[in-house]
Amino acid sequence: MRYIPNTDSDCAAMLQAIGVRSVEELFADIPRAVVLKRPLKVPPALSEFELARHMRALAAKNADADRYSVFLGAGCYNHFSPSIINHLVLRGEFLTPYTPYQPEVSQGTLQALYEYQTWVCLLTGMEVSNASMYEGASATAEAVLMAQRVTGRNGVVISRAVHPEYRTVSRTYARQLGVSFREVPFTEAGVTDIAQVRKALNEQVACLTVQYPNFFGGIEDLAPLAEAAHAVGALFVVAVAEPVALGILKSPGECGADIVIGEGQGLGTGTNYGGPALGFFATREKYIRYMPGRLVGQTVDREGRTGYVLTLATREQHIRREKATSNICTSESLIAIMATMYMITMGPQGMRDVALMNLRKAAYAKDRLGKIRGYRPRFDGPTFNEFVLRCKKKPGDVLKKLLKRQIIGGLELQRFYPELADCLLVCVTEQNSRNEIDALAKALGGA
Amino acid sequence: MRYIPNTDSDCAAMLQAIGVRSVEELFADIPRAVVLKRPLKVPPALSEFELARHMRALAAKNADADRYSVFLGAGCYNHFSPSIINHLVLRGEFLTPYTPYQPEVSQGTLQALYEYQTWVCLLTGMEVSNASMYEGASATAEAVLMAQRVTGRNGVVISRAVHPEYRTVSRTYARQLGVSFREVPFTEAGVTDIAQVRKALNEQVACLTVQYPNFFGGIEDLAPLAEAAHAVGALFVVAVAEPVALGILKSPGECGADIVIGEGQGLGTGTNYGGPALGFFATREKYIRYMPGRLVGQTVDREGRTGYVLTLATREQHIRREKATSNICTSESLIAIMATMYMITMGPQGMRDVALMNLRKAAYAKDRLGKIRGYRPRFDGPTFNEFVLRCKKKPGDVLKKLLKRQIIGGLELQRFYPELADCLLVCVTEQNSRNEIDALAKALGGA
Amino acid sequence: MSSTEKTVGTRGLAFNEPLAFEQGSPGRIAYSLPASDVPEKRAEALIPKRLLRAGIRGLPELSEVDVIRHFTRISQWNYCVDLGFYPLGSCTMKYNPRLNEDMARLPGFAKIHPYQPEELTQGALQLMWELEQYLADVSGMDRVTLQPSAGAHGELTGIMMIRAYHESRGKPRKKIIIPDSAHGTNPATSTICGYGVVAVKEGPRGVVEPKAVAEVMDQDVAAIMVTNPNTLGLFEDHIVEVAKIVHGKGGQVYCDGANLNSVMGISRPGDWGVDAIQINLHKTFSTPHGGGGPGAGPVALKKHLAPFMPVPTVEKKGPRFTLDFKRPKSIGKVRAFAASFGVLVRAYTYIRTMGPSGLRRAAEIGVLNANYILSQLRGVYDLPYDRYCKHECVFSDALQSKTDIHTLDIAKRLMDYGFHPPTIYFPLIVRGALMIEPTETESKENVDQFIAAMRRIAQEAQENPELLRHAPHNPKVTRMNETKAAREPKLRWTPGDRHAGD
Amino acid sequence: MSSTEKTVGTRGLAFNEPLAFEQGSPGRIAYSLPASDVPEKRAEALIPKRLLRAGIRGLPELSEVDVIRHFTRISQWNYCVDLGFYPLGSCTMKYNPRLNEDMARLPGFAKIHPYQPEELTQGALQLMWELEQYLADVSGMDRVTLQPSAGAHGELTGIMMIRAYHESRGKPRKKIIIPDSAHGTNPATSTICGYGVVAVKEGPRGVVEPKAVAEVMDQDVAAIMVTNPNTLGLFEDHIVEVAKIVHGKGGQVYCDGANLNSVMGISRPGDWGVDAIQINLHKTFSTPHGGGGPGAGPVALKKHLAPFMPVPTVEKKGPRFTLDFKRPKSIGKVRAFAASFGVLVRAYTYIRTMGPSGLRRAAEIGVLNANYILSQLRGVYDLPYDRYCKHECVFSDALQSKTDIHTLDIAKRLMDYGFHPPTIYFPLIVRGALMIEPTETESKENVDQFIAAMRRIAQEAQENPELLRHAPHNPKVTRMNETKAAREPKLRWTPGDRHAGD
Ligand SMILES: Cc1ncc(COP(=O)(O)O)c(C=O)c1O
Ligand SMILES: Cc1ncc(COP(=O)(O)O)c(C=O)c1O
Repeated sequence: MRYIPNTDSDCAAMLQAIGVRSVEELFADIPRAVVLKRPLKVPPALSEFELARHMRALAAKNADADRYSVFLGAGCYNHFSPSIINHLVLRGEFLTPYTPYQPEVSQGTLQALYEYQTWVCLLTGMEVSNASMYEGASATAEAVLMAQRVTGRNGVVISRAVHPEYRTVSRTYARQLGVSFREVPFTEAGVTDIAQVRKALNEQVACLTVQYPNFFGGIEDLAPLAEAAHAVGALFVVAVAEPVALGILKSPGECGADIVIGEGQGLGTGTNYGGPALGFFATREKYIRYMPGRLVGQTVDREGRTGYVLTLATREQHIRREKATSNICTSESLIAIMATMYMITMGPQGMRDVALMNLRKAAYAKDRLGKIRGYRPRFDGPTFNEFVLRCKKKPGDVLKKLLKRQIIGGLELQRFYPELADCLLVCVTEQNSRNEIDALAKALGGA
Repeated sequence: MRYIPNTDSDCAAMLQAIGVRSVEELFADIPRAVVLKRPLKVPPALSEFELARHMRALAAKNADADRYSVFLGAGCYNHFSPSIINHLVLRGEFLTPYTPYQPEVSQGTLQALYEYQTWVCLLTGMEVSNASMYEGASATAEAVLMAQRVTGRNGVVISRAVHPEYRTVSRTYARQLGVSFREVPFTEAGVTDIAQVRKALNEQVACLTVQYPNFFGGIEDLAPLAEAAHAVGALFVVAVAEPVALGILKSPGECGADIVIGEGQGLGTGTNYGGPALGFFATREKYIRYMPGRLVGQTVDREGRTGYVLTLATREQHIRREKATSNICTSESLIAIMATMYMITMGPQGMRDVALMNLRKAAYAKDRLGKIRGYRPRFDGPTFNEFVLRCKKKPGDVLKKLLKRQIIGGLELQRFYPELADCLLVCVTEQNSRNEIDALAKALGGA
Repeated sequence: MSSTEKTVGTRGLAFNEPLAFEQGSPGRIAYSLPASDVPEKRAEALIPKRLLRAGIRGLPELSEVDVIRHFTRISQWNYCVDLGFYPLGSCTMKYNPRLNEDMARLPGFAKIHPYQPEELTQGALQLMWELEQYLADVSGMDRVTLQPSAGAHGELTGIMMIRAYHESRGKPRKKIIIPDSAHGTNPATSTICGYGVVAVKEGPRGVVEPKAVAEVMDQDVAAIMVTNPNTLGLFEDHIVEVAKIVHGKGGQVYCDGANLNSVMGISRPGDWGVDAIQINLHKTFSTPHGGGGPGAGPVALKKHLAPFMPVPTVEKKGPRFTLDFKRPKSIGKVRAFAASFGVLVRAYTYIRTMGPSGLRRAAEIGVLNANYILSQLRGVYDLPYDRYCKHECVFSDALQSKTDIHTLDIAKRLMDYGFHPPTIYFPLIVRGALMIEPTETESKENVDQFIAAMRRIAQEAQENPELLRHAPHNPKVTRMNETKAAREPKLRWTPGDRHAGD
Repeated sequence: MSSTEKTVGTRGLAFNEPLAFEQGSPGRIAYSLPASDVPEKRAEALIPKRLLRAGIRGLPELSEVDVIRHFTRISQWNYCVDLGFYPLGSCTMKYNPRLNEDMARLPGFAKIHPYQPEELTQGALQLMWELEQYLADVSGMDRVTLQPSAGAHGELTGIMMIRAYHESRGKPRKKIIIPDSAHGTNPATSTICGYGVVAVKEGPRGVVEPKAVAEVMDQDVAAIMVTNPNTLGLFEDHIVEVAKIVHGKGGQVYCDGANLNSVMGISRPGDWGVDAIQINLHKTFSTPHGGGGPGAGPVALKKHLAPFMPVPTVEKKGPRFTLDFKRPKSIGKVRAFAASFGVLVRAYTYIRTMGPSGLRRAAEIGVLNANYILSQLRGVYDLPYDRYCKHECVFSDALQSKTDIHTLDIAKRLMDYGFHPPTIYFPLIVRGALMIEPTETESKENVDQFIAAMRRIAQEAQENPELLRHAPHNPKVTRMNETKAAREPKLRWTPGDRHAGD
């Protein structure tokens, strides 16, 4: 077995040194009754190239974006990842260390995560960021729990234009802590209904949560929402599932957000059937001690050289145990580092360019598709790289027909919004060429 | 341009420091008449992902071994390369240094090449190896030139069972130095005709060159050939185009070879349409100073620590100029390092196993195909992983029919041997499953 | 450091590298994008101006080679499994096979979207379904949810399901029993799930005694969270009895499966009476830790908990695989989409590489290596629980603290010798703990080198304690001022910061 | 080294690592192969026993993680472009784009066989055909053979073709004129091609004077081999006249194109009167050097030399690409198969990434960087030819040798500062040469850091020469005993060697 170096004679020498005759003796403390008497029911070992062949065959059963035109977003975005990211992240020095508990021999990871925290702040307009969370939905849930800790209140007002899975996960996390949720509807512009928000807000509310851009691609006007939340002493929580949008959209921090969380898989990592992903979590300095997750801080060594350490661990489970701000331990360092590579590769100009390109392509598509008989945009507000398309025909049937042309045309909204059962959510990124969009339009015209 | 960091303002600052107003001034020494007045005729720049798409489309026009069953060898072997090799060789520390002229900061490359020289000796049974040559054919040519230097003679006797391209390249290299070639035929066993060899040898002959296993996959009996060469004072040169065979075959060194050269692309690098490849070159200690190419030697630093340097450079062009043993400079270090990774990954057991597997699969195929009506092995001697198959039908037509089943069935020998115009050279490696062989057999039966 | 001369650790050329934010030049670029193939409308034409920003101020402007160098240089400041022995206890720093990385990058796995129709993701679903079967058999359980993103996330999911189970039977109950050798995630998880924590002490043999559990077990206790093998590296040999006691009062047994690697193929939590267990794929199943994730923490369950699994589950209907969202008793979801799929691909690849006997052998050799270290350092370092261990052995600095040398000094000195330190000061019940987990992917020679270094350090502690107090000497930086870091938190670069390199 | 503290170079943890051959344990494995699916005949049943060996004695037996660690550790002992500035003159150590590596690894390029039928390699042939067009235009020539595997191999091929050309016109002639600033490969190539070498000296401006050429040019001279821009970094501004003189006597002009990078898009060898030139793709076109290859050295030709190109050439017939072997005047072949194809894929990718203006800008900025260094070190180091340079500038140690500090000391000291040394002691015509080629992929900041280091070293040469004589101090090893290496050559490990680490 190529992953297990010790040979029989190595083992024999070790057994002798230990003073036992067999490895079994080392397991003598396991009660006989619970010793497994048969081999595991796992297929026999495959050699490297048999296995690679098997995996290629398995992978070929999935329709990948190299072979299909994909217009799916909805919280998982198919952005281009520059080649260097994959090369750099495959360096064993990034791939194979543990969480940087020993700073002297972990400065690479630590500096990269410090850089990560920095750009998250710059992007979101916030003051502090942790070193990553699992992904966007659970980060949203953690934001709710943090708001509860900060305010001591149990109510949550959340927009129905927040990703349905983010809402589900928030409920799943929060219900055992007595948090109650109130959902507010969206308008015909495809954004959160601020009048309804105002009605829902009161002095029992810990936070108001919206998504930016929202699940329909709509661009919420954050400032008045922030004002409304702050008016009742609630925190304003903004979820960003598509951070590429922040290349051109005003930062949530500038609009009054108290906590910004989101999802960073689109920044260099790819879709990967939804994971691994990257939860980010940023807030204002005054709330640092309420934050979940790891924090990297800058300091100096005994000789005065700048360096980085994990810090403020007194918030965390391994120090505070049941009083910790969260139970999170392993998070998504490597994905955070990949996203850092992405952000540094793109720079301010690249982030602006890619955001603009998404905006323009989606606008082109919205315009093009909306002119086809039997299709029109469902909402009339501004959108980023996604929009809702109402179909005369059954959306499910439309999608099936598109599949025949190797086009995955979007998401049936019926799955999450019965009232939008006649709608598709269509996403267009910089990876969708105009030809693809035109092919989609043509296919829809014929479908 | 992402590969060129200096911005216009960087350039302006530098121009000012230099004291010129424009970059053009730095080119003022180029006579006006020969300054190019138009842009280069090269297509406009493509962004990374447009280019990747273009390249994928271009690559898709080639039939690769993931999609086709390939039974081609003939000097370029489709062996499996363990995943770790690609990962390790992509480390910038191996990929992006120059030839290790500065040993203090090149110990990684130097130690790896010292290890390379070591396994080449162990594999071939020789005493010294250089640090690599371009590829097998030119290494064969360099062996001829070296034999000429050692013996002061101008005749070369070479077997017709040596790879036709190795023979062509040897002639191309050697003709301007007055070397004359005599080719000796092969027998019905598919090996060099030793009686003819003996006739061809005389005191004007610098070397006898054979291939092992030979171009037909046949396994030459080296010892008597060595004896014959030595009897007239000629060097015995053995070319090894398929070093995997040396996992089970007696080493040429043990059989009396004076120079062993060959091709190492099969050891971890892959086929790559024939290149980059890896020429290896090994000989006896007494001939070191006649050897072409770089040599790495072990030594110590000023503090007594073991380390490695390029050594015996007085043979080389950069010191000896027109009196050098060769003009070679850049060779194939990285491919040599990949092959070293391969050899160390395989170890003695792996090399034996993979060699046996090639032997057995090819034997199975030879047996299976030889029983099909209209096909039989052309020669009756033992073979390694290749064999010559005589076809009743026109080999070209047979191959064309196989292509329809995604099978590339072998090489038409007519291309190199008019007398074998009814033959195919078929290669079977560990990458060809029995199913593939059976499918080939079935297709031949029907073809 | 002349004394480390013939060991693995030494010094060599390293590169200073400031923060990326402190580098670059306006207008420099490292990215490329195609020219626009659609009308180049101004952003203001599509989005109200008040919602737009000028740009992301502060992001650096570098070229591609600058980015490559930045990350290549800083990467070299890291210790990692690919460079050497990493005996971090409880973290199972085994070798992370490169093949797994290749497989996870196949376009058919990497470039697929979670909302693609099921008929276009049959390969992904099949992989998940098969992985569930494998993990169920390894753990001896009935079902497995693949959704959680790490060990602690699995704990959370498991305890939520237990809570839902109790709720379905009337009330959620109030408390969870946790032995005090437990990892911090266990009590933290309990709190998030709305439970109080009842601590039980391990007995003198380092394991939980049935009596102690019986004393605190009552109808208010929802579950016990027991780590087995535990964080002392010991097998909880009363686990079957403990489970009976807990079950007897209607409680559930949750096992923290972080250490499953040492019993895999030998004994199964399901057979011990465990109702739910998370499996850290980034430990037992070789997926890389990546400096702190991604991981995955599937939870294996007994049948009675299955109705509460998060949605979707993967089901097989004839030859077809589907996602099942219609599970009325489900707790809901603990993350968006199905799972940390890329991590699952790696773990699947690992299992198919190892096969049944390989998995078992991994457990055996890991345990053998740990016991070998235990036997060779016994007497050199204090061994609070001197029994055969499982995946790890736990020493303390009791012998060295006599000369005022502490676990931290020993840990830092190991770096000079070219080793990563063990887990230190955990578990909390051992004062000055040194928790050493070698894993099965280390050869006897590596383990011997580590043992030799540990012995020399023990000697140095006596002969030259200053050397240890000032360790490490070989890495690029030495001990960090952690107090300053916590007192004056500097958690990000801000435009205007001085160059950190100065 | 306190004096290098605020520079790029410093020290950090490094790992000792013996030879692979000194490691391992019998029976340990790092490979895997499938179980045999064909009859497992014994080798003796298929091959006479006397032709068989027992095994390859001496190969080490390691596990996969051992192999990973071995190569990861030793790799860290290397300096490389990915880590820093590598101003090795004439070697053009520009950034090697990672995208090129990805493209070369596409299965449709990497997993194809050279003898596949043409209809199954149309993509490969198209790539080669297009690359030939690009290189022909960059060089201003008519045809290009892609076959040679490196620069020197290209020289060989070029001179062989020139010889064949002369032979076709009667006789091969006898001599080749070579300026004495030429690279060693030029005279060595001439010898292998059966030519004697006639040296010409550069004039006082560092370039070949027409007069000098006219003096030696006669009917016995087959060609001149001229490097332009030359190894002093200077443009041979009499090249047109020189070419006329040579052509006047029936000779050919061969250009060593190793430095083509600095005139690409600006001026073309074909327009200078050059008949043949090799193009080092691993220099000008960014393919990685890999510690000494693989490279590729296509040779671009004027029409009259085309009949002599090695076979096969790539031709386009309508929409189809074919290999042409039927070239009766061909010199034959200089390697098996068509070319170092994988290198061609990388160069092609680079050209398509750069486009016409990118290629030109690469030349311009490389030249700008070189002249900037020249201007900033003028006076600090001796500058034998003080003119605007092209890709590189050449200094000497004349100023420093007064305090007995030599080029070698300066070179080694640069390592401490985190830089690779320049090419040293070449070209031979400059005593103690320091040949500095920055390339276009270095930013002004990097170049400034290098200049600062060079200035400090000049200062150290005066103030603390011992520091330089004992340099380098930061790398894992210091100066090597090269005499011992040459006097007692130890060129391989043999079973029985002591461990090198001892
Ligand atoms: C015993 C134990 N439980 C739980 C965890 C938490 O696992 P994770 O970091 O994957 O969340 C760990 C990780 O260190 C552990 O060692
Ligand atoms: C001027 C010059 N000519 C020729 C060569 C030889 O090129 P290669 O190493 O590719 O064979 C070099 C390489 O250093 C060179 O600098």
